[in-house]
This record gives sequence, C-alpha cells and structure tokens, in this order.
Amino acid sequence: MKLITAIIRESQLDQVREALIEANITRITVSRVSGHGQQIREEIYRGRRVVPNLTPKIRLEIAVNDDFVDTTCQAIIDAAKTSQGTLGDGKIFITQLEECIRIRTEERGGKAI
Amino acid sequence: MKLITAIIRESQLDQVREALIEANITRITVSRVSGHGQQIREEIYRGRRVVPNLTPKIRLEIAVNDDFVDTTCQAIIDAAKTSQGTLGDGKIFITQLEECIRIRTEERGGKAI
Amino acid sequence: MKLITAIIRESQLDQVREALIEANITRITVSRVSGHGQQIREEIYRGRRVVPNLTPKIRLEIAVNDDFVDTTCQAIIDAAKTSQGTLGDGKIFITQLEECIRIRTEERGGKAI
Amino acid sequence: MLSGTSLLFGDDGVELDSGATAWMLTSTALVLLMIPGLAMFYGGLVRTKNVLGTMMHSFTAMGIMSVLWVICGYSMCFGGNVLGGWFGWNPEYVFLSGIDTSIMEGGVPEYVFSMFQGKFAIITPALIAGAFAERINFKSYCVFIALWGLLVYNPLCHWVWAEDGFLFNLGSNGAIDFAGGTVVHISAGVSGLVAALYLGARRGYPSDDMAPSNLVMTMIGAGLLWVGWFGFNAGSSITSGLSTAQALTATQAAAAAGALSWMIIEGLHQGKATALGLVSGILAGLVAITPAAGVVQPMGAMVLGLAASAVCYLAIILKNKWGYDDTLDAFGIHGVGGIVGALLLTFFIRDSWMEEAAAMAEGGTWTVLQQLGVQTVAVFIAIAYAALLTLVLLWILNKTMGLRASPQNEMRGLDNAYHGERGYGMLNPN
Amino acid sequence: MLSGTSLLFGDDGVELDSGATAWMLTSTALVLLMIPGLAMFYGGLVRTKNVLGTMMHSFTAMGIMSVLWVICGYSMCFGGNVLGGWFGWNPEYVFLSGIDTSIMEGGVPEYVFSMFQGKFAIITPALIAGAFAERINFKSYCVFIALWGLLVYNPLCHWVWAEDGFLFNLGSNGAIDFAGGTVVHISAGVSGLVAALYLGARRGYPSDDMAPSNLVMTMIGAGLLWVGWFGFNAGSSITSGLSTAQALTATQAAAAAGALSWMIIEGLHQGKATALGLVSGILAGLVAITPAAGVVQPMGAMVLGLAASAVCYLAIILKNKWGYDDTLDAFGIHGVGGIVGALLLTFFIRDSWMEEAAAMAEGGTWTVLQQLGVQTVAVFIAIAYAALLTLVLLWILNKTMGLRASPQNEMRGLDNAYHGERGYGMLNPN
Amino acid sequence: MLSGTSLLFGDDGVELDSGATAWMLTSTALVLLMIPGLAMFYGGLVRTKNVLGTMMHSFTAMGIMSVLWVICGYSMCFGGNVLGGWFGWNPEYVFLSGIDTSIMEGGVPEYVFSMFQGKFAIITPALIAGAFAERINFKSYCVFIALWGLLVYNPLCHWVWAEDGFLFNLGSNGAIDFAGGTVVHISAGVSGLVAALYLGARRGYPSDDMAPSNLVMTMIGAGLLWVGWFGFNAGSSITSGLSTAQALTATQAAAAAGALSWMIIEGLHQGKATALGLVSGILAGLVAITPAAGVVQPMGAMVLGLAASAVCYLAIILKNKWGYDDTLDAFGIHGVGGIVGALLLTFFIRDSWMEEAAAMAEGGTWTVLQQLGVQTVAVFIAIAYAALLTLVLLWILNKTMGLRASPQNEMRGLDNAYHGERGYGMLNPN
Ligand SMILES: Nc1ncnc2c1ncn2[C@@H]1O[C@H](COP(=O)(O)OP(=O)(O)O)[C@@H](O)[C@H]1O
Ligand SMILES: Nc1ncnc2c1ncn2[C@@H]1O[C@H](COP(=O)(O)OP(=O)(O)O)[C@@H](O)[C@H]1O
Ligand SMILES: Nc1ncnc2c1ncn2[C@@H]1O[C@H](COP(=O)(O)OP(=O)(O)O)[C@@H](O)[C@H]1O
Repeated sequence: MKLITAIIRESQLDQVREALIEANITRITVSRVSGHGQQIREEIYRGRRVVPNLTPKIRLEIAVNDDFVDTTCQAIIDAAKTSQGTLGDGKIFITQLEECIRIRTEERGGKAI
Repeated sequence: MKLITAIIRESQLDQVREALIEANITRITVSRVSGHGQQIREEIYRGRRVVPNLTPKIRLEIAVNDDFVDTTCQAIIDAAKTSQGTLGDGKIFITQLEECIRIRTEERGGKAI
Repeated sequence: MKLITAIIRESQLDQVREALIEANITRITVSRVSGHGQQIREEIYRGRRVVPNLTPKIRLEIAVNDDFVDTTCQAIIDAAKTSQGTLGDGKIFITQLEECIRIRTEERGGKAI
Repeated sequence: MLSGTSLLFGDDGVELDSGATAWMLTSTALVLLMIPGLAMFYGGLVRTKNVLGTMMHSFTAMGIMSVLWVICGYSMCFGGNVLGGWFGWNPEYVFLSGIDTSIMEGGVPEYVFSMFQGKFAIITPALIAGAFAERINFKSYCVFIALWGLLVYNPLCHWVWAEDGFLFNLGSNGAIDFAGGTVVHISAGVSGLVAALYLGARRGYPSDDMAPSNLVMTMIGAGLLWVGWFGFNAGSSITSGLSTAQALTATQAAAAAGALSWMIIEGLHQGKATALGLVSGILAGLVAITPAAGVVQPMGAMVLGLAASAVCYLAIILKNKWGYDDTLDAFGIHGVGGIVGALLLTFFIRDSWMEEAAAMAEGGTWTVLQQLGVQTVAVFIAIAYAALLTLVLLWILNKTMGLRASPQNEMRGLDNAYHGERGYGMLNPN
Repeated sequence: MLSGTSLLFGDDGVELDSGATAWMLTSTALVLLMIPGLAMFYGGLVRTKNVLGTMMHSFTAMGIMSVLWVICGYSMCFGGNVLGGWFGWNPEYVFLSGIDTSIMEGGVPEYVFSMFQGKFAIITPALIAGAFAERINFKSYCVFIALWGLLVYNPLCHWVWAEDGFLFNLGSNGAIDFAGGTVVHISAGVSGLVAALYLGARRGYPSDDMAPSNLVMTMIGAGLLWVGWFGFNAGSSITSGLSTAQALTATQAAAAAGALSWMIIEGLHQGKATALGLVSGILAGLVAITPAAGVVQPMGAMVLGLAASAVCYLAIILKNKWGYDDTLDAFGIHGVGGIVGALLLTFFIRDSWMEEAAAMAEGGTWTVLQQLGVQTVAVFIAIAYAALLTLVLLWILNKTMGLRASPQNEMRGLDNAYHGERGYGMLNPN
Repeated sequence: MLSGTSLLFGDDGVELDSGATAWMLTSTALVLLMIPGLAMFYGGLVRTKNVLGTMMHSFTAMGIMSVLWVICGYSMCFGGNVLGGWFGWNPEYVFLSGIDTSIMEGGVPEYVFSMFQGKFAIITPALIAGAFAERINFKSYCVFIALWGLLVYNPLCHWVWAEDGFLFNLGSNGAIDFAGGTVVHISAGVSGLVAALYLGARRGYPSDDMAPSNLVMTMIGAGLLWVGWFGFNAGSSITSGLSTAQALTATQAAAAAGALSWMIIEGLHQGKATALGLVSGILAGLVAITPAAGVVQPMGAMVLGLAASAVCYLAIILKNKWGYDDTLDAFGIHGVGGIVGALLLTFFIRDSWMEEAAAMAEGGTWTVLQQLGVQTVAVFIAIAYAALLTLVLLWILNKTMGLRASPQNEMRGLDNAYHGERGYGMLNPN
C-alpha cells in the first residue's frame, strides 16, 4: 500500500476530484495548506499584482493499493496541470504505507483502503 | 518508531482525546481536513438533508515508539467508532518513522517522541 | 529522498522561513495544526492565564534530497528554538520518500524535489 | 458646519417637519444598511470560493443603481406619465437638479424621499442575484442590473407608487403595496426564477452538496436585514407618526411570527430547527409584511408571517423536488413570500382603510373580495412584466456578452476568476 | 406608500410629536440591533462547534419573546395591577389590539413605546444564555425563556416601570432604574448565575481551556452593542429632548471610562491589555450606567464606568477562584455591573432630581442615604425574586424535559447536535 | 424611565426642536458605528496575526479619546480663543459640567452636539493607525493618539469649526469644510504619511506579499462606514432639514460615483475589478464629499467622487513605485481624497452659497478663484501643522518609549505580542 500526497492549486480541486472519481478513486482526504515554490504573480491588491509569499494550495492524501498508484498519479497530473504545465501546478509525494485500518470494522490491510 | 495518522469524525475528537490521554498518549497533533468516503446524509439545508461532497473530518498525527502502536490504535478505534461502527467513522494509516527530533533539546530517536 | 515534517510555534514561522531561505531551501508546504504536548501557559482570558488544551501550531512539510536533510533540520532547529529551548518548541519527524513527481513537467525523483 | 437652520420652508411654501425628516433620514440610512446585510446573508450561503463575488453583486448594485437613480431613475419612477404611462419623466428630476430646495407635502425635503426611494432601486436587483449566484459572469451581471433597473424596476415602481401610476389607481383606493411587495420582492423573485432557469444549474447541482461557507455571517446579515427593514417598512409611511408606528409594529410581529413558525415547522419535519431555517423564517415574514405593513394590525401581521413561512417552506421543498437551481431561493423566499403577503393581506385590512376605500368607490361600498381582485391583478401584472422583460434582457445579453461563467471559471470560483482575490486569507498561514 | 400624515392627534386628543416619535422609532431599531450584536459577542467567545447554537439563543429570543410580547407581554408589564400587583393586565393590550391609534402623553404613539419596550423583553433572556452556553438543550432553552419571560421579566418590569408598580413608587420619587439596571441586567445576571450553578460546569471545565472561536466577531459585537445602547438608554427617556441628551452623554462617558479602566487594570495585573478585556470594560460601563443614565452627569458617569470595570474584573477573578462555570460571565458583567450601577448611582444624582424627590417626600427632605436605601431594597427584591423563580423553573424543566445536553451532544457541539449545521463551512475545503 | 418631557426650553430660553434633536442623536449613533466599521475595514486588510491589534487601534481610541473629550477636548475645540487662538478654552466645558441643560440655537441640546463632535475626535486618530499598522508598539500608540488628539486635532478643529477659529473666518464666508475634510481626513492622512515614513516599512515589505486576512470583513466594514457616513455628513448640518437633505444626497451620489469609477478604472487597468477596489472607491468618494457635502449639488458630488477615485488610484500606484509603506493607505485615500475634495469643491458650489459669500465680502463680489485661494490656504495649513506636530510627537515618543515593535514582536504578530490573544480561534480545532 502507498500513501500518495499531492499538493495542487486550489482552483484545480474540482477538476482533480472529478478526474479521480472517473478513475474510480473515491476515497480521499483533503486539506488547506500554503506553499512556497517557484510560482509568482497571483493576486491583485489595490491595483498592484503581488506575489503572495505563501500561496494557498490544496493537499490531497490518498491511500491506495500498490496497483492503483499509477492510475491515481496520472489522473491527478492530468487534471491538475494548467495549460501544458505552469509554475505552481504542484507536486506529488509517494510514501510507503505499512498498515491501514478501517475504524468502523477494524479491518486491516489492503481491503481497508 | 511509527507515525500513526488517523482520520476521524469531528464529533468524536473530544472522545478520542480523552481515550488517548487515558492510554497515556498525550502528545498529538490535530488538524482540520475534509474527506470523501462512503459516508452519506449529514446536514440539513433549508429543509433538505444533503450529502456534503467533502465531509469535514479531523486528522490526528501521533508519533509513537513501536511498542505503543497497538495501544494507540485500539484507543482510537474504541473512541472513534460510533454505535458499533457506521459509515464515515474513519481510517488509521501507519507509516514508518525514520527519525524524530525534539527541537527544544535536539534529542533524537525514541526518547524524543 | 526524505520527507521532513516539522511542528513549530506559530510565532516562529517567519523566523523559520527566513532561515530556510537562507539555507537555500525554498520549497515548502505549510499548514495550520493544533498540538498537545508538554507546553503550558499561553494566553489570557478575562484576567486569567489559561492552558489551551490544543495549542495552535504550524506544520511544515519539506521534501528534500538525502544530502539536504541535515542542513534543513539544523536550520529549523536554530530558528524554531526560543531562548535556549522552552517547552512547546516542537518536533521534527523524518520519513522515507519513495517518489516525488513535479506535476508541471511530470519529472520524477530527486530532480523533481 | 453650523448653518442653514433657517430653511424651514421649501420653495413652494410647505413647512418643514423636522421630526418626519429625521425619521426619513434615518430610514434612508437603515435601508442602506440592508445592502451590506444582504451581502452578508447571501455571501455566507455560497461556497468559500464565491464569497467575494457574491457580495460584489450587492455592493456593485450600490454603485451602479445609485448613479443611475440620480441620473434618470428618480425621473422615470416619479415623473409624470410618458409613453402612455409606461414610465414617468420629469426633466427637473434628471440629476435631481430641480429639487434642491423642494419640500414635499408631509414636510419632508424631496431629496430625502428621493434618496430613500433610491435605496429600493439598489436592493431589488441585488436580491435577484441570489437566484443565479455562483455561476454568472461579473461584467454581464453589471450590465444586466443596469438594464433591468431601467426597464423593469423603474416602470413597475412608477405604476405602483407614482400618483398617476395605473396600479396606484386600480380599484377604489389602489392596489395595496405599502413598501414594495410587488415592486421589490415579487419582481425580484420572479426575475430571479427566470434567470435561474435560463442560466441552468450550477455545475454538480444537485448531486454535489454545496455547503454554506459561513452561516454565522448569514445570521448576522439576517439580523441587519431585520433592523434595516424597519426603515424599509416604517419609512415607507414618509412621515413619523401613527402610520409609521403601525408599520413598525406590523413588521416586528410578522418577522417574529415567521421566525418562530419556520423553526417549529422544520423541527416537526426534520427533527431539528436549523439556524438557516430560523433566519429564512425571519425573511419570509419580513417579505410578506412588506406590502401589508400599512394596513394590517399586529394579529394580522402575525398570521401573515406564519403563512409566509409555511408556504415558503413548501415552495423550497418543491424546488428541491423539481430540481431547478435557484441558488439562494430568491424566488422561494422573495417571490413566494411577496405573493403570499400581497394576496393574504386583503383579509386583515384595518377597518378604517376599508371605509375610506368604500367612500371613494362608486356606489359607496368596497368588499374584501373586490380588493382581492385588485391585488391579484397587480400581482399578476408584476409577475408577467418582470418575467417577460427579464427573459428578453437575458436573451440579448447571452447573445452579445455571454451570461454564464465558463466551466473553468465556475470551478475556480468567482473570486479568483473575476476579482483576483480571496475572501478569507486567514484560512491559510500567512 | 404616501399616506396618513393627517393623523396628527391620537384618539385621546394628544398631539403627536414627530421628533420624539422619530427618535423612539430609531431607538427601537437600535435596541433590536443589540440582539445580533449580542449574538456576535457571545458567539465569538464559545468554541467553534457551538457558535450557531449560541447565536441561536439570541435569535430564538427574537422570535419567541416578540410573539409573547404582542400576545400578552405588554399587557402583563404595563396593564393595571392584578393579583395584588404581581403583574399587570389590560385586555386592550392583548395582541396590542386596543392601541392602534393611541398616542402617549409625550406625543409618541403607544405602539412605538410598546415595540421599544418589547425589545427589552427579548434581550434580557438572551443575556442569561451566556451563563449556561455550550451545554444546554435547545428545546428546553426555548421553553425556559418563554416561561422566564412570563414569570420573571414581566412582573419585574411591571413593578419597576408601570405607574402602579410598587418599586416605581418606593420611597419619595421611586427606585431609580432608568433603562433597566434591575429589570434587565441584575435579573438576567442573577438568573444566569443560578442556572450556571444548577446545570453544573461544562465537561472539562476548568482544567481544559476553552479558547474563544472568534474574538474578532466578539469585538464587532461589542461595537454594535455600544451603538445599540444609545437606543437602550437614550431611548428610555421616551422623548427627544434634554433628558435624552443627558442619557446619551452619560452612556458614552461611562462606556469609554469602563473600557479605558479595564484596559489599565488588566495591563497592570497581567502585563497585557487584551481585546476581550477592553470590550468587557465597555460592557461593564454600559451596564452600570443603564439604571443611572437619567440622573447622573458626565463626571459621575465616568466614575460609574470605572467602578464597574474594577468590580467586575474582581468578580471574574473570584469566579475563577471559586470555580463555578458562568460560561460568558453573564453574572460577572451584567449581574455585578448592574448592582454596582444601581447602588453607586445614588452618590451622583443630579441636584434637580434630589430637589424634586425632596418636594415629593413627606417632610420635604430626601437624602442620598434614603435613596440608597430605596435602591438597595429594589436591588435586593430583584435578586431574590429572579433567583427564586429561576430555580423553580429550572427544577421543573429538569424533571420534565431535561435541561442539560447529553455528554455526547456536548462533545459533538450544539451546532451539530441540535441544528444539524456548522458555523464556518469555509474552514474546510469545499 | 418615563420622565422629563417637560424640559422644552433650555436655560437660555431657546426652544427645543425635537426633530432636529432626533436626527442629531441618530447621527451620533451613526458616527459611532463608523468606529467598529473602521476596525473591520482595517482589520480585514492586515495579516491574521495582527487582526486584533489593528482593531484595538480603533477600539482603544473609543476609550481614550472619549474620556479626553469629556475632560477637556470639547473645551479646547469649542471654547473661546486662548493663547492667541491656538486652541479654545471654556472652564464650563471641562467635564461638560456647564451644559447640562443648555440648548443650542438650532434647538438641539448642546450635549448632543458635544457628543456628535466627540465622535470625530475618536475616528481621526483611528484613521491614522492605518498608516503604521502591523508594526507599532501598543502602549506607544495609546500615548501617541492621546497627545495627537490634544495637540493636533483639538487646535485644528477649533480653527475650522469654532466661531472664532481663524479658518472659520478666512475669506468672505470662511474656508469650507462641512464635515471634516481638513480637520479629519487631511490631518489624519498627512499624519499617517509622516508616521509611516518615520517608522519605516514593515519587515519584508515590499518583497513579501502581505495578503489581507479577511476581505469579507473589509467589505462589511466599508458598508458600515457608508451607512455611518450619513451621520457624519448629514449630521454635520446640526439640524434636520433641507441642508441635512442636501448633505445626505451629496454623500450618496459621491460614494456611488467613487465606487463605480474605481471599479471601471481598475477594470481597464488590471482587467479585473476587485472587491477591495470597489470599497476603496466608496471610501475615496466619501472622503472627497466630506468637506463639500453642504455646498455641492448631486452632479457636482458625482464629479467629486469620480475625481477622488481617479486621483487616489494614481496616488497608490505612485506609493507602490516609491516604495514607502503606508500600510492601509491612510494617506493614499484619506489624505489625497480629502485634498481633492477640499479643493475641487470650489467649482461646484451652490449659487446661493456664493451669493451669500458675495454679500458678506468687501466689495460685494466673491469669485470661485477667491474661494479656491481660501481653500488652498486651509488645506496647506492643515497639512503643515499636522505634519510638523506629528513629527515632533513621534520623535519624542521614539526617544522615550520607543515606537516600533521589536522585530521579534513584529514576526509573532501584534495579537500575541501585545494582547496575548488570537483573533480567529476557529482556525484551529478546539
Ligand atoms: N520540496 C517540496 N517540499 C514540500 N512542498 C513542496 C516542495 N516542492 C513544491 N512543494 C509544494 O508544491 C507547490 C507548487 O510548487 P511550485 O514550485 O510552485 O511548482 P513547480 O514545481 O511546478 O514549479 C508549492 O507551493 C509547495 O506547496
Ligand atoms: N483510501 C483513503 N485515502 C485517504 N483517505 C481516506 C481513505 N479512505 C477513507 N479516507 C478518509 O476517511 C474518512 C472516512 O471514510 P469512510 O469511507 O466514510 O469510512 P468507512 O471506511 O468507515 O466507510 C473519509 O472521509 C476520508 O477522509
Ligand atoms: N509524539 C508526537 N506526536 C505527534 N505530535 C507531537 C508529538 N510530540 C509533540 N508533538 C507536537 O509538537 C508540539 C510541541 O510539543 P511539546 O511537547 O510541547 O514540546 P517539547 O517536546 O519541546 O516539550 C505539540 O504541540 C504537538 O503538536
């Protein structure tokens, strides 16, 4: 099992969710984060375009079984990329997941994902 | 050392915290997340019961030494489960923790947990 | 590649960010969390000093290549520590990062960090 | 700063009533307070990414409609009949240039009356915006409300409130619309319904839930609306006397009854009384009493509030069944509530009013049913006119500028897409 | 819309004063503004999961108490003595049916007076809610405030403000309670204290800290309360003249002095002046000046504000020591502040009032100490009556419906448990 | 509670005008509403960690300035010339002790006038705070505004509005400053600019972006400011009549025109019309009409609003170019807008005013250019005096207490550093 953590643009959240659902990945956890990367020029403040030093981003956490990793990543990449890829589109991090427990049933492992 | 990440219902936070404290697990980190899983029917909007597409959840992160993993998980499961387990009760994810540092003292490893 | 997760005081965020930038670590992800640890005495409520049961904290996530781990941790420790270290200064957790993908370019691995 | 207390008589020799003027000034301020109140009410109900865009719908109306009002709105509403009474016109009213020192019959400077009325012209299009929130193009919205104000609001206002308006003179003593049941609420609600149908539902509606971003703000907004409504209704007496007191009392009674009944109905139906339900009930009560505040007594006002809550509750259940997307229930509350009020008031009219009407009627009698007929005609005309003109305007704008946000902009949210800002920066560490 | 300016005289031939009417209409609106203000003040201080539930305590009071007021509240408060003066009654006041065109002596329509007074009946139970916030069952709360209004507020109001009320006629010139020190603040504060003790502390209190969810909103609420208090106090002159001006000035002076002194006291005691402290000081000052606004001059008002802040600050320290859980310090601020104001005012009464009292007294003299006696009696009666009746009501409700939220509901939070909603949807991505 | 309607005449035999009094009471409440409005406006624009600290700048002013006003502020502003007219003094005004029953010429109790004016003394220093937000030491701020009020505001107010003030008597009919263009906005804006330059930029400015924490709150604050401004401007007529109506109308027209033009300018320049832009335009319009509200007609008011938006927009672009850190554009909006209004109004003065001025002038003629000269002198004096005294005050405070927050406190945020609190507890699970 793997834990996929993706940092994407706030504006792409709906698109990514729709793409994941289409790829049959329906269980996800989402949170608000702020990021700093290479991105610049975002908002307008009293007639001036400014660089927010921490840009609001969305963080997705998805626990998947090993054979779903590629589909998931590809779905995210396709939906999160803006016009052929622009600075600030985000990152995906993958880590090893040792155990997964469904609280409701106390099932463990792959079938609890 | 392991890093335990649990996604639970907002309404169970107090109960889970009390259970953890009872099990002597006092150091935790909590954050607001939204989740999408199998859960349905949650809130009322102008006389209609609706399915929030992203349900607010609480995410717990607990770094523990290996021999505490089971106690911790069990405490969470017992307190987070609602009436024999209902959809939306949440998940626990366990990953390997390579290193832990206490900033105050710069201690490392198990004694820094 | 490693994923460094640091829990620090809210009040040290600016200082830590400046330290990281100085150490050439410019890509980070930040989020609001609440923590419970050994810390006490924080705020004032109608003339009484109280112990917030969950103290607001900041969580940093930084994906780095292996040879940057030490610099990063040291930069965080130096900037996050308050007056020789006081309770509540925080923790750093390090986990193994299996894969990293830059969404914009679909690059993978170390160069995508 | 210390000046001008000598101006106690207008050009035409009418004596100033400083008390009536004081209350009308206050009412003007109170009705203006309703605009931020509405912005809060609506803004709290949409998703986080659309909060500024939605509030801008109200705030922009403050800019656009006020400017138009000064230029020509007051003239179109309260000038003498032109084009067969379609609307009014009076060159002296253009830029309000001719009323600088004029005092109206009741002792109130005409400027104050004009400004008070101008606030109604702001809030009406702002109400419509609730129906198509979260999916309209900002520029098109601006053009739409400007045109809608000129072509729908101003004529309707003229018909109902100008002394030579044809609805003002319908039946024996006119169609009763004390403070804007037809002019404001029915016209806004119906136009909203048409627009919601024309634009289509939001992406993902109704399968996805679109939870309110800030119900706390919605509640505060409702509180400000209630306070402001005292200006709206009691101010519509254009004096500071018994009729003002009657309107204020009716307003309070109806709002409270509406709130309480919605709470009870929802409690029985769903097992829980929601905050949004309570404030919806407040609004339903306030809307229903708007046309009636001048003619009903407290008990009647309470019945109106109760009935409005019940019918609006039902209307929203039906909406959910039928599945069209009137985002914030502009029709469900303002349209339906306004209709309930305008018709039902007939059964609770103060005797003195009916006597007056009888005295003015041919034959010297005037019955409740006759007045009901008049009310029905007025309501029907408002519905038909507003629906038709709105449809034409939408059609034209859609062909020329495009009305609806692109799917991409809808997903990004209006705040980012049209204003380049975010409402709640605090949500992210900064 | 344009109507009724002819009604310049009431049935009883009293001439209307349009200016006094204007200010009383405005005051009514301002006091209504205090309800959302209070909802914000309280709502910001509770935990996130209870924000809507806490605001609903104020908003529900707007529905329930207003409806009761129209039905029988006004009659019970301002009708003639019945049951030996326990409360008042006047069948003409039921549903306010007999005052449709009545104008009071000062030239103000009785409707306006009634609506103004009705707002006090809303805010008083809403104040109590602060004492048992975060742990009361919503349905029981609704029943409680209805009964409390009928059995505690209405009698107290009758005793103090009706012309045949026994406290109104105590001593030479009556117990002084200009705008509700005893009727509103002491009765609410004491009832709150009793309820807090009866219900017990919140789960986890005091070991867990329960940090305020939105101090920003609390500050804004305090701002609205200050503004609304001008209506509360200056409106209690029931005119628009010198006495109104005096009340307004005293209000401003006391609030400012209260704010400043709390800030300084806390700064000296804790090293930091908090925002919550400043706004608590504003409230303490406003509460203390409420009974006194009609009789003290600016310097006295400032002393009252200062004293109220100091004593309330102390009271809250004591509360923390004793460990009972008056969640939002309904007693600590309103009870204590009200008592300070009602007693201390005696030393700052305007000479003209004392002369008047002397003229009315047997023997032609009247001293500060005699008035202090009168004030003490009135305060004591209010405390005893409110405490006793509240206890009885709570006991009955506890036996029948249950008062306290179940531990599970308390942990989930009132918003979810009783209203099925969340206050700040924006906190979660949506 | 029921009392005192007999006081229809003051000591000096002037008859009370209950209507004018009603409006002035209302205006006083409305101007007070501007303080929480301003706190919201400013508080929404700073970073999350500074929200309470920034709101405290406004709220503390309510405490400090009100207390000072009662003690000696009113005396310094409206007493007779002392020290060669530097400021005024009247021992009867100390603690307002001598005006307990005095009624002014227009029939308004002097207390009301004093309280109304006192609100201006609160808001002016609160406006300055925008310029050095996010980096000032709280204690020093408190001392600064107290001294600034005594040494800058009170003299300026005396010069412009007291009957023997030298600017009040400049030229033929005085320098025109209806409601505080020079006294309030120019003086605050210029002092803010000086303070911003003296204190230096915030840490990280301008390379880091400091995004607003809550634009939603900023919008609501702007809404409340607009509503309150009716009291500010229309109240400055100190009556309730034609001149009041004229001021209200001008205010509405200018604010709307300002809003609309900023929106259009920004739309053309940046491609998007922001919410902050719209509300900045509202403010620019309101500021510009402040000195002019008594003398211009609606069309002139609209031109003033438009011009103010355009010039302020430009001023902020220049600020960004020059790189000084006027955090919330106290100078860019209030300073610049005030100057635009005070000068430009000359070209739109009502004929009747010019005739009056001509009648009073030597030689019987008075031209626009002569008045422009008078206005320019007044503006220049306000700028020079405010700038100089502010600089002196800052220098002294910096040497004694230190003005600027330590880098560490600036990074922690004012809320934590000076108040030990956090604004939005809800952001964290609790
Ligand atoms: N090494 C990293 N560690 C943690 N977060 C990162 C890292 N790199 C990028 N991010 C996150 O991803 C977001 C987008 O990164 P950015 O550098 O702007 O995109 P790109 O790589 O396409 O240029 C950042 O705002 C940050 O939140
Ligand atoms: N595979 C997963 N990856 C990430 N988060 C998950 C996953 N499965 C569940 N979750 C989180 O757990 C929450 C509860 O899941 P749900 O499916 O409703 O519970 P159950 O498994 O008991 O039916 C979800 O809202 C989501 O936040
Ligand atoms: N074992 C742990 N698991 C998860 N989070 C932890 C753990 N230990 C500490 N934390 C986080 O770090 C923060 C600081 O911890 P604390 O115990 O107060 O500091 P210290 O270790 O210096 O005494 C806590 O508030 C919590 O958020």
